[in-house]
Amino acid sequence: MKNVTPNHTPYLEMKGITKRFPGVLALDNIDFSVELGKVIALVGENGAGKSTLMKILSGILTKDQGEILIEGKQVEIDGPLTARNLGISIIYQELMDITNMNIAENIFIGREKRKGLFADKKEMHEQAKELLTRVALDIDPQTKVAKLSTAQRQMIEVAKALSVDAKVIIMDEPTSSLTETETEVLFQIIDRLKKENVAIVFISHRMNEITRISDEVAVMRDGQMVGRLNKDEIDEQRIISMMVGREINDIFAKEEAEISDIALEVKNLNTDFLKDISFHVRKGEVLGFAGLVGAGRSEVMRAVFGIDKKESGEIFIHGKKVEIRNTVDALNHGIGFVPENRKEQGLVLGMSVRSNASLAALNKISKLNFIDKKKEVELADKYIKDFQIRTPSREQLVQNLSGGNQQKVVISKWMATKPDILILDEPTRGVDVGAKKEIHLLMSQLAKQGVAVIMISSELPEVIGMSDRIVVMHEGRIKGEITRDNASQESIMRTALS
Amino acid sequence: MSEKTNGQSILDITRNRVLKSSSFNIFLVLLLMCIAMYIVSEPFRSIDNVLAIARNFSSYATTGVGVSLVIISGGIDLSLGSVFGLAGVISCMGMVNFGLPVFPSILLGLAAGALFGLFNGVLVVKAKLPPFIATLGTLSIARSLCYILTEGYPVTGVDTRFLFLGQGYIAGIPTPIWIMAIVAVIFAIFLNQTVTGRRIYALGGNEEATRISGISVNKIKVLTYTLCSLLAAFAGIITASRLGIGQPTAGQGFEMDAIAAVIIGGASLDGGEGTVTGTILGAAIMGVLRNALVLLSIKSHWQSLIIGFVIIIAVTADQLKKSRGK
Amino acid sequence: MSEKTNGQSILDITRNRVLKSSSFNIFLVLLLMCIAMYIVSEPFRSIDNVLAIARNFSSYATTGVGVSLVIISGGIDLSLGSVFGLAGVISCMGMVNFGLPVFPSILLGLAAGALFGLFNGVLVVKAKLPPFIATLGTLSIARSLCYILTEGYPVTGVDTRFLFLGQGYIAGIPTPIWIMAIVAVIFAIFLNQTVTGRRIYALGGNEEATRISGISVNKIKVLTYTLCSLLAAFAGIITASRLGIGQPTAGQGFEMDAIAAVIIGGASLDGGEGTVTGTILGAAIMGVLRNALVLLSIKSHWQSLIIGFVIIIAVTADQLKKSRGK
Amino acid sequence: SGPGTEKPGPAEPTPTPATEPQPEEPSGEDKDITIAVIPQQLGNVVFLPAKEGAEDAGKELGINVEWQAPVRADATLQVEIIEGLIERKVDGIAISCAHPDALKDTLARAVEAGIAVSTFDADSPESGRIFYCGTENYEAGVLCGEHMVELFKDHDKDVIRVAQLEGIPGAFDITARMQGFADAIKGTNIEVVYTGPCDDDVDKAVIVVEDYTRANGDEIDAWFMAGGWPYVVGPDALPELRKWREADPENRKVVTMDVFPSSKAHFDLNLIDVAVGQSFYNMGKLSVENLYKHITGQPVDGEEKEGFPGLFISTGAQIVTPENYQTEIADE
Ligand SMILES: Nc1ncnc2c1ncn2[C@@H]1O[C@H](COP(=O)(O)OP(=O)(O)OP(=O)(O)O)[C@@H](O)[C@H]1O
Ligand SMILES: Nc1ncnc2c1ncn2[C@@H]1O[C@H](COP(=O)(O)OP(=O)(O)OP(=O)(O)O)[C@@H](O)[C@H]1O
Ligand SMILES: [Mg+2]
Ligand SMILES: [Mg+2]
Repeated sequence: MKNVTPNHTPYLEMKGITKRFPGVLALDNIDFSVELGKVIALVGENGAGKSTLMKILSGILTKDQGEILIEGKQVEIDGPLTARNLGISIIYQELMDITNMNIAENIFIGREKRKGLFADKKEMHEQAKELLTRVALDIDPQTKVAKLSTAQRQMIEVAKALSVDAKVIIMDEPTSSLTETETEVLFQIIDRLKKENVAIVFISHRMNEITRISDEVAVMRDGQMVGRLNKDEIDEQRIISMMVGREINDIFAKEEAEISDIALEVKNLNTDFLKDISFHVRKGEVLGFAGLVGAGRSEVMRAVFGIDKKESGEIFIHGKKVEIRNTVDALNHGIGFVPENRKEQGLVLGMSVRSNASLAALNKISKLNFIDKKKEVELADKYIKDFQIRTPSREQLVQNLSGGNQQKVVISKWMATKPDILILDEPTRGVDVGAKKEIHLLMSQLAKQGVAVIMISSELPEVIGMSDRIVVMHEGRIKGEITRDNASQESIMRTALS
Repeated sequence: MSEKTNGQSILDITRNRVLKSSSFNIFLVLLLMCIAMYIVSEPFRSIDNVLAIARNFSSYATTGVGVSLVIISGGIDLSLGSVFGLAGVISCMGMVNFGLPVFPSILLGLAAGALFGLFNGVLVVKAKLPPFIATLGTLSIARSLCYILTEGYPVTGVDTRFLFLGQGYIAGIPTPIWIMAIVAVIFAIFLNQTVTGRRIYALGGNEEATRISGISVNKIKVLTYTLCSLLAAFAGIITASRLGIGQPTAGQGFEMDAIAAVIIGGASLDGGEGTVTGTILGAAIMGVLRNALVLLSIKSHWQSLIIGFVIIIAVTADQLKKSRGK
Repeated sequence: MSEKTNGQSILDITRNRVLKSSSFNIFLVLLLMCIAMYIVSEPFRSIDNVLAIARNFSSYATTGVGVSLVIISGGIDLSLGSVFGLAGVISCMGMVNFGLPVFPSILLGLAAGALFGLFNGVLVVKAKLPPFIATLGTLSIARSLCYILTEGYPVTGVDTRFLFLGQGYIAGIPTPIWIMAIVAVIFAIFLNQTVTGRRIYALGGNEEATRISGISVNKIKVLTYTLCSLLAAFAGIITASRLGIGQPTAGQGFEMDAIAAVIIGGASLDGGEGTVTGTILGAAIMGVLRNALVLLSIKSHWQSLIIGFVIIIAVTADQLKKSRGK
Repeated sequence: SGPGTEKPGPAEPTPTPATEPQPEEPSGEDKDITIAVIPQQLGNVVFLPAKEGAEDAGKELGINVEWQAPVRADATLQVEIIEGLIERKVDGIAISCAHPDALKDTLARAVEAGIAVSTFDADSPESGRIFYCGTENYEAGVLCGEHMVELFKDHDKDVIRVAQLEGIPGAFDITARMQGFADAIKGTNIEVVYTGPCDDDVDKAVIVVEDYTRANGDEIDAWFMAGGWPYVVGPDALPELRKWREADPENRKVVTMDVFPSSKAHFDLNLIDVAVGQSFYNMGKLSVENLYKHITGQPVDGEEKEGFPGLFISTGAQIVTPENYQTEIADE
């Protein structure tokens, strides 16, 4: 394999790409290339520049320097339309769907099937249906996207990418909000695409996925390309050390903590989707929630945290029955909640890292309603340091941070409230291995300090690696509970589908 | 789910569509108002009165359809009241001052309107002004032009054939109502069935996503502002024809009524939502309400109070129904 | 990189802060206008004229500060013109009809304003009405109350001590200017230094994320509407005092001017953006402009045209600078 | 001098003309004199003849006449304009006041600053202005009421029901007219049964009049238009009102304020019984002429009235009826 590359022109080549944002050199003279019929994984820490590179390729951002060649010929990509006409299709890291429109319309937006001036709704409906089958979604294409769960929306994005006759498909962390099952579906799709001689750029922070499907791995660090591994060189530890410049072992940094009294107990919770949910979590315990897409795990936590209405059900905190009517009650009862969708639910994108980090804990750093700016700055700096948030300053607007760094800001926000019970919905979504380990470490430490931790994760190894106990959900119900000793991918799947 | 659809009878589908349609609640509100008026006021029942109501609200409705486009796309247009006035003035001046025949005069008024819309659009997409400010600016400018062109005097002495547009009847129904109906049908089809129409919704729903789909967001924006001003101009010309004069002050404050009709009709100022049907119903509610105030001889001091409450109650009812539906 | 900041001199930081401050561009626009007027118009230069301008725009500015709160939080308030009028009427009636002393009468007017704000807030958070509709409703209702309470007649014969608020001077500077300044300082501190102020920005930036941060979004909304109406009422009372009468028609169309000032000052109707300084500057621009039109003997018919263009150019300049900064 | 004021009109401002324009140019051509005329609102058609009158007078006298109209009918906007004029030290201001009390203090300041101030159409008696030129709105309303009584004096119906059209509710001038009307019909069998507001908008006026007439035409005997909005348009635009009137011209009467050129067409069809016009042209013309006289030190034409501060220049009321309209209304 190795000897093929040098003396033949790759299908698509990026040479000397440089991109600067105010205060950040996001890409520094990057060379990158893709081959038809192969999957190349692009890896790197949060903020390394992966998305930026791909956005340049897909015409969303313009490069400052460098050139792009297709089959050796230079091309000018000046917009998304040009990129698409050149056969480049992209699934963005952040959901780019239009929630007030239906699935079929989302899939074909910008490339509508037409009959003259008119939209050929029937044709689009038919084709959308086919595409949905390909991504294993059994939903009416007429459904509004707003009604779908995050994972379903992500799969719609996949379907959208497939609907283009693309030569190159870029997937920027497509699996971050998918559970194993859909990830499996996606991999099958990728295999098929490979056979159809499509080139695929695959970005992910999940090492097992990378080792599984990539033919090559390109590693970025701090805006530079630090190396490229061929199929036979791909090895988890090797990739990680190239990414972060050091070894990282034992990502699931689970430590033993003393598990004591029940901190939070939920009894017979019902909503219009959830049926009879009961569970508890103890101080010092990490309780995992596993389930397939749309199992309703997020909904449980939203109801507990007072975001969604409960039809019935009781909540006990430290043995006392409490009413949580809204998020203020939840916060006052010492609950913290890292939501699953950072852009929509986690962050005020137009505000600085500092303001976001302190938002939930303002009461703690204020006197007579006046914010103690010094304390606020200390708070922000502490988390920027602790979580190694890559930002030019604490005053940077979070909308300018890379996805993973944004996630770290959300977690900072909740750490700052010093919660007794911390709910984390997909806490490591889009977070690089280094930071992931930090977050896991943090969970362990919190548990040790007596915090009750609830973690929803769609990454089964993470659930298994981190939880003391795992609640398995399916279609709005709790299907069972698995102890740490019995936890395995098979046991979880079995429980879910029982 | 879509398989199920095939099994259902056409009747079921229609019923479902109507019930689920976002305009249904607001239709109920209108119906309720009409029933109440039917019971308490005898003059309300006459066909003449119904036609008069429809003719009166047709100018809000016609303009409202244009505003819907802008609002659905996530913008707003405050200039339309002035454009409404300006178009009326210019059309009349076409006949009176420039000696043009009726039809070219109407075209002249429409062109002036479209030009203003284009200007709004360009300010929004090129100068990147917030639509509120851009159209507030043109609101002032267009109104000033009305005064400058006419020196403040109403333009009188128009060709009597021009009056057909506002005062005429076709098959016993006033022309403005026909025009409103035609505009409504055309734009309902435009919004729902054409590619451009759907893109307007997409733009209002998520501008960023729409842009990166390779759609020229700017073109769509310019189009919506142009169409909005065009329809406002059309309504202004019809009103000028109805009154038989081109008034430089016509349409002052009109924008608020037209926007209100659109929002009562279920559109959201955040964009992405709204229908032509809703807008027409919203305008109709305002029309029936105004008529009711006159028919019931409500004291003028109390009229605004009632208008305020009815607006609030109508939209609250709509909201409650909607949120229950969710 | 955050370490670098520590190395910079205080001077650098301050300079940077001023230059980067979102209000700086709009300040430049104002400055330019003033310089131009200073050169061409002799009467513009008198202290009296400057004070008159400031007193005239102080009512827009004072109200504008309130509207900023609402707009930053992502809402809008159209009712403020009516609340402005109603508060003036009620304060005057307090003295004239109910025989209250001056201070309680002022409180009465303020209370009426606050109550309307509360009502707006409740309509928005409880009935879940779009702010545009809720406040359009209360716009009508408050205006109607003005007419009903006064039977349409201005309220005259107020206590002469009341006139101090609008006509008095403190240290040679008109009272309304002092009030504007105090309101501005208080609310600038409120928005920038307090927890609640920060939450208002957060709410406007992302309502969902703010709610999930354990913040009572509803309380903040109600608060912003209440404060907005309170300040509009205050401005209305000051204006009543300046004119010495409570006019039931006062403040008609006032909302658009106040909102325009806020948006010229750099706030965005999408929420999350805006400053008190910007609002004051925005109001000042409008004030200087209106004064300039009179001083330069601009023909009435042309005035709106010039206002429209200046608004557009001012904000365009601001936008261009901003986007170049990015 | 007028009783009841500390600052008698003619006495105070004399120093100004003495110090400024008078020494150089005793009378006649004086390009340096500027008189600003301020109506209540830019968009109100009734003020257009006043503008013409003022400008004609300006041309004849060879002085500058400046029309400064606020965009909305709002006392604060008028105040702002006057303040600017004070800074400019214009020589004269003629204003139709949005409200007498609201403008009192600002006008007084203008007087203090040596500006010759007069009012027209709507007065502010306590402002220290030199004279008021026009027909009181209240008086005009009384005239309308008296004509209404006259029109129905031979009718034997128990109650005569009148519908009334107003502008922006609470607007001072219109309210005064309606009050005058109400006072004039007090004690008769005439009764106002309805008042519809049109917000000074011609379109709304037409809609209100038409809707009400269609619905309740049989219930009413007369219309009183407190402002002439409906007669800005042609008769064709008011089919219901026309039908109503033509069905029984003997027993259905219309009295309206304001006379416009466009009113003629309505008289042609015998649709109006009495139109009371306030000669705005004369108001504009006489205001400017007399301000000029005052500024140049000549005596102002005008009468003193008991209890009326300053001088009163009557422009009279123009009473237009089907008998005299041919001569009273100039062709358009
Ligand atoms: N619009 C922007 N303005 C300023 N800085 C930006 C902007 N977009 C990206 N950056 C910066 O560029 C760098 C690269 O970001 P990029 O999103 O490409 O990272 P990434 O490798 O995709 O990270 P992740 O794994 O977290 O998604 C980061 O430091 C980020 O903060
Ligand atoms: N088959 C389905 N079709 C449509 N909607 C579904 C389906 N299954 C679940 N949902 C919706 O998904 C939501 C539950 O998703 P939730 O986010 O709570 O699940 P989750 O277990 O957290 O999974 P995810 O990984 O998608 O976040 C509910 O609102 C439900 O209406
Ligand atoms: Mg990325
Ligand atoms: Mg979830």
